[in-house]
Amino acid sequence: MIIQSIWLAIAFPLAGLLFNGLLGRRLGRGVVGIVGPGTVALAFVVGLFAGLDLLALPAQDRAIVVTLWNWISVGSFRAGMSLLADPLSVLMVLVVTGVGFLIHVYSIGYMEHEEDRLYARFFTFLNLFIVSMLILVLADNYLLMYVGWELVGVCSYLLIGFWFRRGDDPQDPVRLKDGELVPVPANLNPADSGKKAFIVNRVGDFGFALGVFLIWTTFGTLNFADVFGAAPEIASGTVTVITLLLFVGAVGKSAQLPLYVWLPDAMAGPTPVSALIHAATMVTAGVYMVARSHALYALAPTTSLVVALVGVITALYAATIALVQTDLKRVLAYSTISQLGYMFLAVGVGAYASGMFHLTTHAFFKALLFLAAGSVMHALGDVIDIRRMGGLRQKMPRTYWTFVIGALALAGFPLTSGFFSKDEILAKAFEFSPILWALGLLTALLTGFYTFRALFVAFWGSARDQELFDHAHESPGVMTWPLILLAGLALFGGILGLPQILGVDHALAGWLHPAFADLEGEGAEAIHHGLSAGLEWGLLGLSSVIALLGIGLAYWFYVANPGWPADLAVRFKSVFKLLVNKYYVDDLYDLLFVDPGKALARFCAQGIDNAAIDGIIDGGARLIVQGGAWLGRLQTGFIRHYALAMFLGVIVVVAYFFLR
Amino acid sequence: MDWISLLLVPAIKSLVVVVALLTGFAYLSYVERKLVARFQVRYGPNRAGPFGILQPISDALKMVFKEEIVPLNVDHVVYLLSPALTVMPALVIWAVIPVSGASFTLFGQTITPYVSDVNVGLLYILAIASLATYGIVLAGWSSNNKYSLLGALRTSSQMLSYELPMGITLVSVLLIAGSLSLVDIVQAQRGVWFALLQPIGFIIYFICGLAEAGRSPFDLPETENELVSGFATEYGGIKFALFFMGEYIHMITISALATTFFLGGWYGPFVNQIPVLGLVYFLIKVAFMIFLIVWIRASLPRIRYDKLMHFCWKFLLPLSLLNLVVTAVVLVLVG
Amino acid sequence: MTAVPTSWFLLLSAILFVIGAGGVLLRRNVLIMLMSVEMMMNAVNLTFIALSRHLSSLTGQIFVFMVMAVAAVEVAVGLAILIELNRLRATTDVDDVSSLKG
Amino acid sequence: MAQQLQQGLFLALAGVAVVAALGVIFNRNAVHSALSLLANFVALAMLYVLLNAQFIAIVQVAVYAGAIVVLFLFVVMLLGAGGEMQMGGWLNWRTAFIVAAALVLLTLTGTAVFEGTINGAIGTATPEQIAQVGQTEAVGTALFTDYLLPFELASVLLLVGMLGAVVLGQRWRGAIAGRPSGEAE
Repeated sequence: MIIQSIWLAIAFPLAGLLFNGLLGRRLGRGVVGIVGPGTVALAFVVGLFAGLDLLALPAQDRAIVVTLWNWISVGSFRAGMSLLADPLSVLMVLVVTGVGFLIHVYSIGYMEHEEDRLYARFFTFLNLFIVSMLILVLADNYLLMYVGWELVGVCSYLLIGFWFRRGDDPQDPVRLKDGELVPVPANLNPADSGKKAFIVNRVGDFGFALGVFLIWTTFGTLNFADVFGAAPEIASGTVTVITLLLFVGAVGKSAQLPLYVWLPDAMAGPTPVSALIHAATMVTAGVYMVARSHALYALAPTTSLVVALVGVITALYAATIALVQTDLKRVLAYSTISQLGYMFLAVGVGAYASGMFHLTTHAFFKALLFLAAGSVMHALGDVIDIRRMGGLRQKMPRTYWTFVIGALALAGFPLTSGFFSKDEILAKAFEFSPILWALGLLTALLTGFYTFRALFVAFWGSARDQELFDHAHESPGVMTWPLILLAGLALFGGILGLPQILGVDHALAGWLHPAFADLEGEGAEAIHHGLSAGLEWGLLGLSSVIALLGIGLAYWFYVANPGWPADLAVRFKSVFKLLVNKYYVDDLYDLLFVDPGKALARFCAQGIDNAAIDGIIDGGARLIVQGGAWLGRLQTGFIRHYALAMFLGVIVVVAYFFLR
Repeated sequence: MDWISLLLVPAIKSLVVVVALLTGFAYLSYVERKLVARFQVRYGPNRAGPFGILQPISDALKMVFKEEIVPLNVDHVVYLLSPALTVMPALVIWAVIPVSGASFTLFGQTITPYVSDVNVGLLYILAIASLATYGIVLAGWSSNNKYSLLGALRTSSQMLSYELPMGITLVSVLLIAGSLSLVDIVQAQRGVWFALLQPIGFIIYFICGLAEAGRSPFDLPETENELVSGFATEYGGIKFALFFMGEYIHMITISALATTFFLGGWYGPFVNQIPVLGLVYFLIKVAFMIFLIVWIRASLPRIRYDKLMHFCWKFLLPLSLLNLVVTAVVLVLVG
Repeated sequence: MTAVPTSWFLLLSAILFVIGAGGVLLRRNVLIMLMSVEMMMNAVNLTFIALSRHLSSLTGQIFVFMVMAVAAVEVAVGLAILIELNRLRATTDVDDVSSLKG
Repeated sequence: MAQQLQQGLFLALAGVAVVAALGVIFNRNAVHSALSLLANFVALAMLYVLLNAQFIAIVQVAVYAGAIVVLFLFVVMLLGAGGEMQMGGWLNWRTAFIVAAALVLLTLTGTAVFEGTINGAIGTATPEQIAQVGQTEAVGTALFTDYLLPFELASVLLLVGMLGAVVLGQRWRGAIAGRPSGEAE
């Protein structure tokens, strides 16, 4: 059974990583472009067969632990280098390697202008990311998961800062109708963005690490199965603290309030990276972790409530910011934050399968959207400001149509994949609390609006920057084919989880059921809503209407009446400024953390290091120099003087023995 | 009673050895001249006495009665000391060479066929041999003459260099014999001569012996065509005779040592039945070695100085080390 | 049993040592100084050998052996330095080599 | 009889050694100093024989007389330092001080030698015992068993010393920047 060899899924990209990292520079981009995506494809095939193997097993046995070797064994502490293959992790493997493969292929075209050295490096990093992410999702204990967790953070840092030589990207201010200029915060340069992502992630990782420590002291093991098995006997307060700490990690990694700030700036990295890491896979690690730890979260209703609240507030919050962004990738970035909020809403209300479902469909359509945005950037020479685009649908039809499909899925247009997954979450939220549902629905409205705002501004209308427009061209096949494939997935991915009322089984929930079976039927509930059929139809219809309403509003504002948005901006100038400046959260953080941090560092460097420590050392050195200068007078340079001193010493020693 | 065996007997024995060597030196010069002449199809000395047999005596008289000339600006003491320093080591080595296997009794004293049998005999020989350099170095320096100094430096570096492979070769002999005493070494060759067990060692020793004694083809110290007469340039009369004597006695010593170390010393057929044969065998072997040396002098041209040194450091020394290692390994394997 | 008392050797050793030390202190020629150092070592060696006999122990002789090895190395390196010094400064006088001073 | 003989021998050798030692330090000519040193070493070697240490005596001759003094002589000749040397003013306060210090040391050690007793563990290497196994074997056994590590270290030291001497003695024909080459010739 290939599932026993699930480690191959990690080994293939690892081999590719080593190959590209060590030899890629010499062998040229042709080989690199085959090895990079090829190894990921092999990993995908491994995952596929592992999934088939799982299906062949009886439902209660669908969790295979493959122990490669004993990693750490200190005292009673055991951590195996062992992998857990169950429906949940295999689903993640398929998503990561599947989407990852398409993005790898896309990168061949996207990175074609880079020099050979950077080209090889890029694929090396991408493979490293795939490896790290697979370690994260396949780990069977919290320690190994933490390793993967940190590794993906490192990859994120490396890839955001891939173009670390580039400077800050200044943004044109928004000219309001009354002539006032609203300055748009500049995008950070890639190097700083990478640092920001890494440092903000560290805050979350710190919480995660504390959670792992607490698990260790509480349970005496880090193994998933053991921890979950022992969880019901533990005091609920402890479990709440553990889950909250773990959730802090998830907040950092999955860019939720208040640690979301790094994700928009992470767009400084190459677009495939944004698609793969900062939309489809890495940022969902938090969701995966919560789903993986569902046994703990199910025991901590307080935490679950916090998770759901954070999720829904983040969703709404990010959606509002996305309304006014002028940077195409940033619109998508905020939408990612928003959609991640949905996922947390889902796992918060206990609908883990729904969260995973949305994770999967989101991976499809958000990767698609980013790649399409990348295609546009590629065509326009890295221009990302939607205010300089326009009319691109004639120039790049394939990109346009795939973007449309992605946008529809994101907006929750009926029968697209996003529609089903989002609706399922909303239904679960409604079941939990209508307030959450209402907030989610509002977010859905905003989602439809900002998505199609970007679409209409970028692709419709007439060219705003004629020179740029003339320059534009459709991307090569190696880039558009992944788009088309992803578009297919985004469009039809919904069949993985058609709602029960349509008379079909919820395929994904059925698949995941063994992983969530310990929740006493809660996994099953993902299929059988506690809602009546009529209510469910109603919610479904309402969702459809909201989505269409959002899209319609966008059409009304940006196609039918292009002047309206500007009018609105003037009318609600303060709100507009607030949104453009992202609620001044970054400035707040600068004020609260960054500036004091810098001041402290300056103090340490100048006050402590330069003055105190160097003072002690310099003083000591000066003392020795002075003493040396004094003692040096004894060094006459005449050997006979030294010999005489020795001779007198001999006399003294002899005299001592004599007189003793 | 005690002092007879302690002082008188060794003194007499030493005297005998010295007299024998002096005579040997005198007639060795005669023999060499004769032999070389024969090799060159000449007659050699044939005027003084029958077959010129009194030639050495007349030579000696000539040397003794020559005027003593001490050049200006030499270092007097050292200048006069160095000829004696040259002869001395060659003579002193004979203190430990056993010339026969059998002791005999005379006037109630047991007379052993050697002056002394010290248990560090081989080391003693090496130590004394290393002193042979002094006479030459000092002679060269004290003469206050460039040729002399160059000749002396050449000689001494030649002797120091060739001492190394020689010593290492003798260590191989020592390994087989298991003793530093020369008597023991000879007795260890009762069955098989070490020349057969150590053919390479024997050849190395012989070559080094030639170089040590400054014999052709290694007679660089006295290359007339380059250095006039090397370290002996400023010497004449009896002092030159001493250098001459030193070289010839050195030759005899080298031969005697070769006999002792490699050719079985006094051993030969019937030596157990007739002990006095031991001395005869010993002398025959020494004579044979001397003949070899003269033969080589008559046959081989002189080697260039740098080649001489390269030959020693780059060939003989590694070879002797290899020989030593092989010997040691074989000994360990054989037991 | 011992014909010559150990103390005689020790005294001789002391005398030789002091003479050697005097040579090091009084002479300015590096060569003579090195020779004097050798002489001092030899004086110490004599003490070792005398005490080795006195105490019936071979350790003294072994020690002398090691001292000889060190002395050989010292002379080799010392004279090499001396030659190099002579190349650089054309002198063997230690007082001409006093640039290493405080 | 033998005792007087040995004592007489000791006194003679001691006299030679002291005179030679004085010769080393008071000779104006470095070659004469070296020759005095040779005499000193040989006298000491004979004293070693008197002390029943024949092996060390022979090694003394081989190493000191056969190698070290020859090396000295070589260097003296190489440097042309054999000529008369300026002895400088002898009668100054420094010399007087040194002589006084030397006398103090001598007095101290002399008194110690004659007043003190030697206390030490008596070993097993009695003359009879040594005579039984042989001088060389006794030293060799000690050298290769109890003192193997120092012995090996000494061999390493000799190797290092040899390399050092070779490197120092090398002529640097401009091979290394900053090394004087021309002026040394």
